[in-house]
Amino acid sequence: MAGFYGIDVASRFMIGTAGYPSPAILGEAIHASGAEIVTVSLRREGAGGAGQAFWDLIRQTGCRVLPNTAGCKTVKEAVTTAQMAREVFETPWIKLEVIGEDDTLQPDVFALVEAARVLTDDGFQVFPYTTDDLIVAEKLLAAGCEVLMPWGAPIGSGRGLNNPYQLRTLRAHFSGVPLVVDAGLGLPSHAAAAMELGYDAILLNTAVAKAGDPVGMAAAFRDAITAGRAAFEAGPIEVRDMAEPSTPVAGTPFWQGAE
Amino acid sequence: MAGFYGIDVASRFMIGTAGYPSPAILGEAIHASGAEIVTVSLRREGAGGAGQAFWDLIRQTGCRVLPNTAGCKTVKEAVTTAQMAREVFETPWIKLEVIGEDDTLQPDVFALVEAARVLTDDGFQVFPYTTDDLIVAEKLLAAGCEVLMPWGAPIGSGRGLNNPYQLRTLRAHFSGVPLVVDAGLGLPSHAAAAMELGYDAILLNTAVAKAGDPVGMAAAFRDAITAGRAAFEAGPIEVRDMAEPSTPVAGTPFWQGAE
Amino acid sequence: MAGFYGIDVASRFMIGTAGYPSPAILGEAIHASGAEIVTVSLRREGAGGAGQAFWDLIRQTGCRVLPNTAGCKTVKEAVTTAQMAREVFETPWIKLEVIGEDDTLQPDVFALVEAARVLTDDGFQVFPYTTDDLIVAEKLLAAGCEVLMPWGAPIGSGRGLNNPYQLRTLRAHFSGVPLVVDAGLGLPSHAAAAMELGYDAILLNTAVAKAGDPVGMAAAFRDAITAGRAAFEAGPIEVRDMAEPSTPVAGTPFWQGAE
Amino acid sequence: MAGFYGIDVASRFMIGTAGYPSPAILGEAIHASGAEIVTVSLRREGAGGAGQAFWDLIRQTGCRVLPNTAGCKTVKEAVTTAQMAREVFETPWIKLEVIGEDDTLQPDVFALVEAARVLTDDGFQVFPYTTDDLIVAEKLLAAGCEVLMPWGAPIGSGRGLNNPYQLRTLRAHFSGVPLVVDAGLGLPSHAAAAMELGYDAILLNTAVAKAGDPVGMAAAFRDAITAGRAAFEAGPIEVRDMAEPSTPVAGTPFWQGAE
Amino acid sequence: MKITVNGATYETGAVTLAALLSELGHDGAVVATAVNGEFAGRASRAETMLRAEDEIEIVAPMQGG
Amino acid sequence: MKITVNGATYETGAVTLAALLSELGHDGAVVATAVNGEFAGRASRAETMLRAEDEIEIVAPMQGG
Amino acid sequence: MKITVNGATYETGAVTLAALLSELGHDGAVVATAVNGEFAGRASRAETMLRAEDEIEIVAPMQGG
Amino acid sequence: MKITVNGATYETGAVTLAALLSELGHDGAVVATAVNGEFAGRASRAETMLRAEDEIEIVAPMQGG
Repeated sequence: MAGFYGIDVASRFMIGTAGYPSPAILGEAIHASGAEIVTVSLRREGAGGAGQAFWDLIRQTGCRVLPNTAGCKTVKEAVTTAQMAREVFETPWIKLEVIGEDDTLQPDVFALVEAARVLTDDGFQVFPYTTDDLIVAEKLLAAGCEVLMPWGAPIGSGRGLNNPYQLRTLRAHFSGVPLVVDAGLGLPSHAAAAMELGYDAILLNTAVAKAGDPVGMAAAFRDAITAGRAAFEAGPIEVRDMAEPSTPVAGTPFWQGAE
Repeated sequence: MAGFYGIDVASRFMIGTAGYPSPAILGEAIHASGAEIVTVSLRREGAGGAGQAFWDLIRQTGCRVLPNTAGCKTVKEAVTTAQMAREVFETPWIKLEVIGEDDTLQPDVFALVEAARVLTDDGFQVFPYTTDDLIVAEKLLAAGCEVLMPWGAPIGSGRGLNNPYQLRTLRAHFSGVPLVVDAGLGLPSHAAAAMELGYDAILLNTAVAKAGDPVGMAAAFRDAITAGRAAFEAGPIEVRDMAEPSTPVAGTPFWQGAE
Repeated sequence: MAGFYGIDVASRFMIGTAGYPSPAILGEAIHASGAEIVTVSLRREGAGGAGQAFWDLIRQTGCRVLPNTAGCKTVKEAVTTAQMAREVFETPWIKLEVIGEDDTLQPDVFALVEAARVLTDDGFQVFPYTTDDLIVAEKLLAAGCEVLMPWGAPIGSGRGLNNPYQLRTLRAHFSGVPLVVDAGLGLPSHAAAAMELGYDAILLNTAVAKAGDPVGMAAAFRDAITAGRAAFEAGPIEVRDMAEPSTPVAGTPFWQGAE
Repeated sequence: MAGFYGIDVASRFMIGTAGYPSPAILGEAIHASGAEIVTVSLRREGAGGAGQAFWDLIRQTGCRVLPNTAGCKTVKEAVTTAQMAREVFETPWIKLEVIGEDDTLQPDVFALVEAARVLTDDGFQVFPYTTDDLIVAEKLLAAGCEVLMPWGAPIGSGRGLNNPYQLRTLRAHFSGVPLVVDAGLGLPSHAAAAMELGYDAILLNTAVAKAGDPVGMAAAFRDAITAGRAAFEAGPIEVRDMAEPSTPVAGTPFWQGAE
Repeated sequence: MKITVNGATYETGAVTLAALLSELGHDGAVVATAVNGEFAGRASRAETMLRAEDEIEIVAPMQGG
Repeated sequence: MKITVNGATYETGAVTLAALLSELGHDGAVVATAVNGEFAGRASRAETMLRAEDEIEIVAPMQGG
Repeated sequence: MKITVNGATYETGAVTLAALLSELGHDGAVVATAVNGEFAGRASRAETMLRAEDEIEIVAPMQGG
Repeated sequence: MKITVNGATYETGAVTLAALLSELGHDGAVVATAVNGEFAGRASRAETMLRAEDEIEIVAPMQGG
């Protein structure tokens, strides 16, 4: 079981809800992922009331929602968006994104820490989307965050873990803190590798939503995340430079012939 | 479904039976792995008749056995060992290993191809443990092999895929041939990555048998192999150098503020 | 020619002066490196006046000195240390280090940006030792820095480039800004790779000072840095997935035999 | 000094002569490379006698020539081509290529070993272009080869070292044998990395000939190869997982402030 | 009077934020609101008087990553 | 006579391979045999006469990777 | 009076920073100084009066990376 | 008679390999030759009689990697 702000979840897969071919496929993909937490967003509502239908669909999944502040570029925007999200989604949870640059969608860690402080003081439970910077992580915890979500690679890039060393360092330093790799993964093997490092969960969207078969890919990530966690708990073998026979050598037929 | 010499199997995980803490744990690990094919060996039988108990255990698993010629260093040894295995295990299947060097347990591809020819002519169905050499692969097929088992890394090293480029090349050249990555894997993410390349199955032993919890690790590899295959079939996203927002940009609140 | 704050240098190698087996070897290593810029530090002076002899040695090299604020953990410490360094070394240049964490010696990017602003306003020319964070880089430039020195890996780790993707991204975003990879390199091939990315220079110390033969290693890095830069300017070939004959195929003897 | 069949050379860079923009640039590139050994080939001679001019150009470089059997796909072709090369170039040296597959231009190691035996018996001094297969390497030595030239990656791919682990293994096993990485390199950092592994020399062509500025790239590889060798001899530092201050900690100003 | 709703100019007769939502057909809809960049909670809408030039944001649940 | 069984010298009274297996307590056991490096199938054991110096391999199922 | 020099307690008779440097044998040496964490430039040393408890840093060039 | 030179059919009056080379203008050129896949050394060219259908290779130094 992983736990976030006192909420235990059996699934370590948090899935995004954006960019699917259809609402029906979104629903099936969420189901296939086994996720108990889905990310959602707020957008300007027009006359059509498109948001209402989407919200009904999400509620039917029975999943807990984690609203994001995607697209916000200042502390003020992020804070107000979070406040609106809390009212609409009736949850203190917020995935805090404050984007600093458009090509990489990299977090602005300065604005991020400040917004995290403001929101925590206002009673929010913040899930900060951050880099793999150790000092920034410490400041986010000092600001009251009880979860950290470092990136694997830029959002939507599908590159996997750009800096496994730094992610391993983060894990070693914050052994008690729930860590979630958020963004940049493209393949289940990327997610498994992150979990093998001891991460608590994976959050992703594009790799599933934009796959040829989103439902099949959602199941693939579900299994890979389960596998990576199980491996972490089972205690992997040490890497060796030389080979070691799996089949015992003793008693090999024609032994003398082999000498 | 994967198929080897006309036998269809639902599981793409072939598991070795050597080096487990106890027969009970071996049994549980095989069960947890979901494998339908297990590798076995022949060893000199003493007065105690240790082999008989082992054989009973394996038969109880209901798995199909794939005997190996582990430890053989010449064509002659490998051929005679294969003939003894066929009688004992009552199967034409043989995992052909002809080891050329002790530190890396690397196959001697010259002896391997010759032994494959001899055994195929004698009615065996050969699963050759080979390198990632394309030309050797062609010669093994010409010798009558209908499966290829290139190494990921030296046996028991747990290094993963030492040369993904070459494995990808093999997959591209032999699209119709069942390809199994055999040996060298240490983590489920390694197995998932091999399956994402389009390999048909994974054969491993040490990574499970020597794990802290072999049963847990067997389940981990089972799920990772399933995940990797599902991803291959689902069609992964392209890797991108730049980021791409998962949450739609249109309709972002405070849009003008974001300009 | 590379240029830093209006000073042109022919050598793209900045070398540290710490941890050599002897002052004589330090002198020879600096000479072998071809460096025109060396980093130095300030330490508490005892009765012996050890610092005076060191300073004479450095002056004899004729190199321009780049004093650092190594070991400083607050803005105040860094600023006062910089002011003392300016008086002692009679240069406005300062390699600004504000360390945030002892295991990785990772910069505290918050304190770094603030100290950079204070020092720039005080007339310093700041060389900030920073991470590969794009937004931090923008803030350092906004603070008045005209050079950026992102890390390759933690100081003294010898790991090379932990995140080439991010370093490439930095290079692409700040095409006009002198970029120096500072810290973490262990081998000349690491330095060459950084220069091939288009970086302007390399700053390192441990990989040379702690090598078996520091003088030989200094020459090795000198040549690798020259090589990497030359390759960047010469325009490397594209990486290809398939082979391409270097020797022309046309006119091959026995051509028909080859069909 | 590296030595091949009793010939000592100061330069560890062997350069190919194919595919340059012009004969003049070829000549300058050879000069810039500092190479003392260049590879050449045989092609069908037409009425124009194009080969004669090329041969004059090469002779003017004063370099020792290493003729290749590029394009040969059978033992017979390779042997006859080698015999013609010996007469034309008046050298017992032959770079033996027997290509087994057109997409990767991978050596056919079976034909390679046989051709090596035939040619050695006929008095040739064979430089076999081979894979990174340890057993094949042993057979080539047994066939009389006194040099081995494993590939880094497929010819012309510019990928660098596809399997550094296997190249390191080869180096460890054949400590007394001159080893040359031949083919597949694209950047000087690739060449430096191969030399840092302890390889004796580098043979390449495309990365220089097809660069934007072949002369500049030839110099770049020259320096990188020198650098990599010097690093191997100088004894690099160990890679560390944690940071280690280069600047001594003792005597840091404001020490208590840092506590 | 002229205000801005979700970034677009809009001529409204509504006096309060609550009235504006009705006028726009958002009665009973799951939406949140902000006035001039400040969050305006559901409870406060009836008392929130609109002024010319006000910038109103009206947002609803939408897909997100 | 002296033969070698599984690499160790062994003094046997058995005349056939089948008899040797009985003597060694392998009756009914799942084993395979080779004589001087050549496979000797189950069916042939009764007719397989032993000679001094013969090298016999008697193998059984065992764990393998 | 008792002051702290480079982190260690020190009993000095010097009244000014300049005098302290002489007392410690740093005349003419290439050193820089700070008093209670503030930089004290060379030119100011003669006028810089010491007070009990003052924390003095005296630093000189040293190897650095 | 008809022979093949470097893969192309060729009608020659030459009786020997040496004569063929002259006929083709390769006198004094740095070339090597093979007849029907077998190396034919320089010294042997004068005695090497050509036969119809012979496949001749005439090669010269060329760029190579």
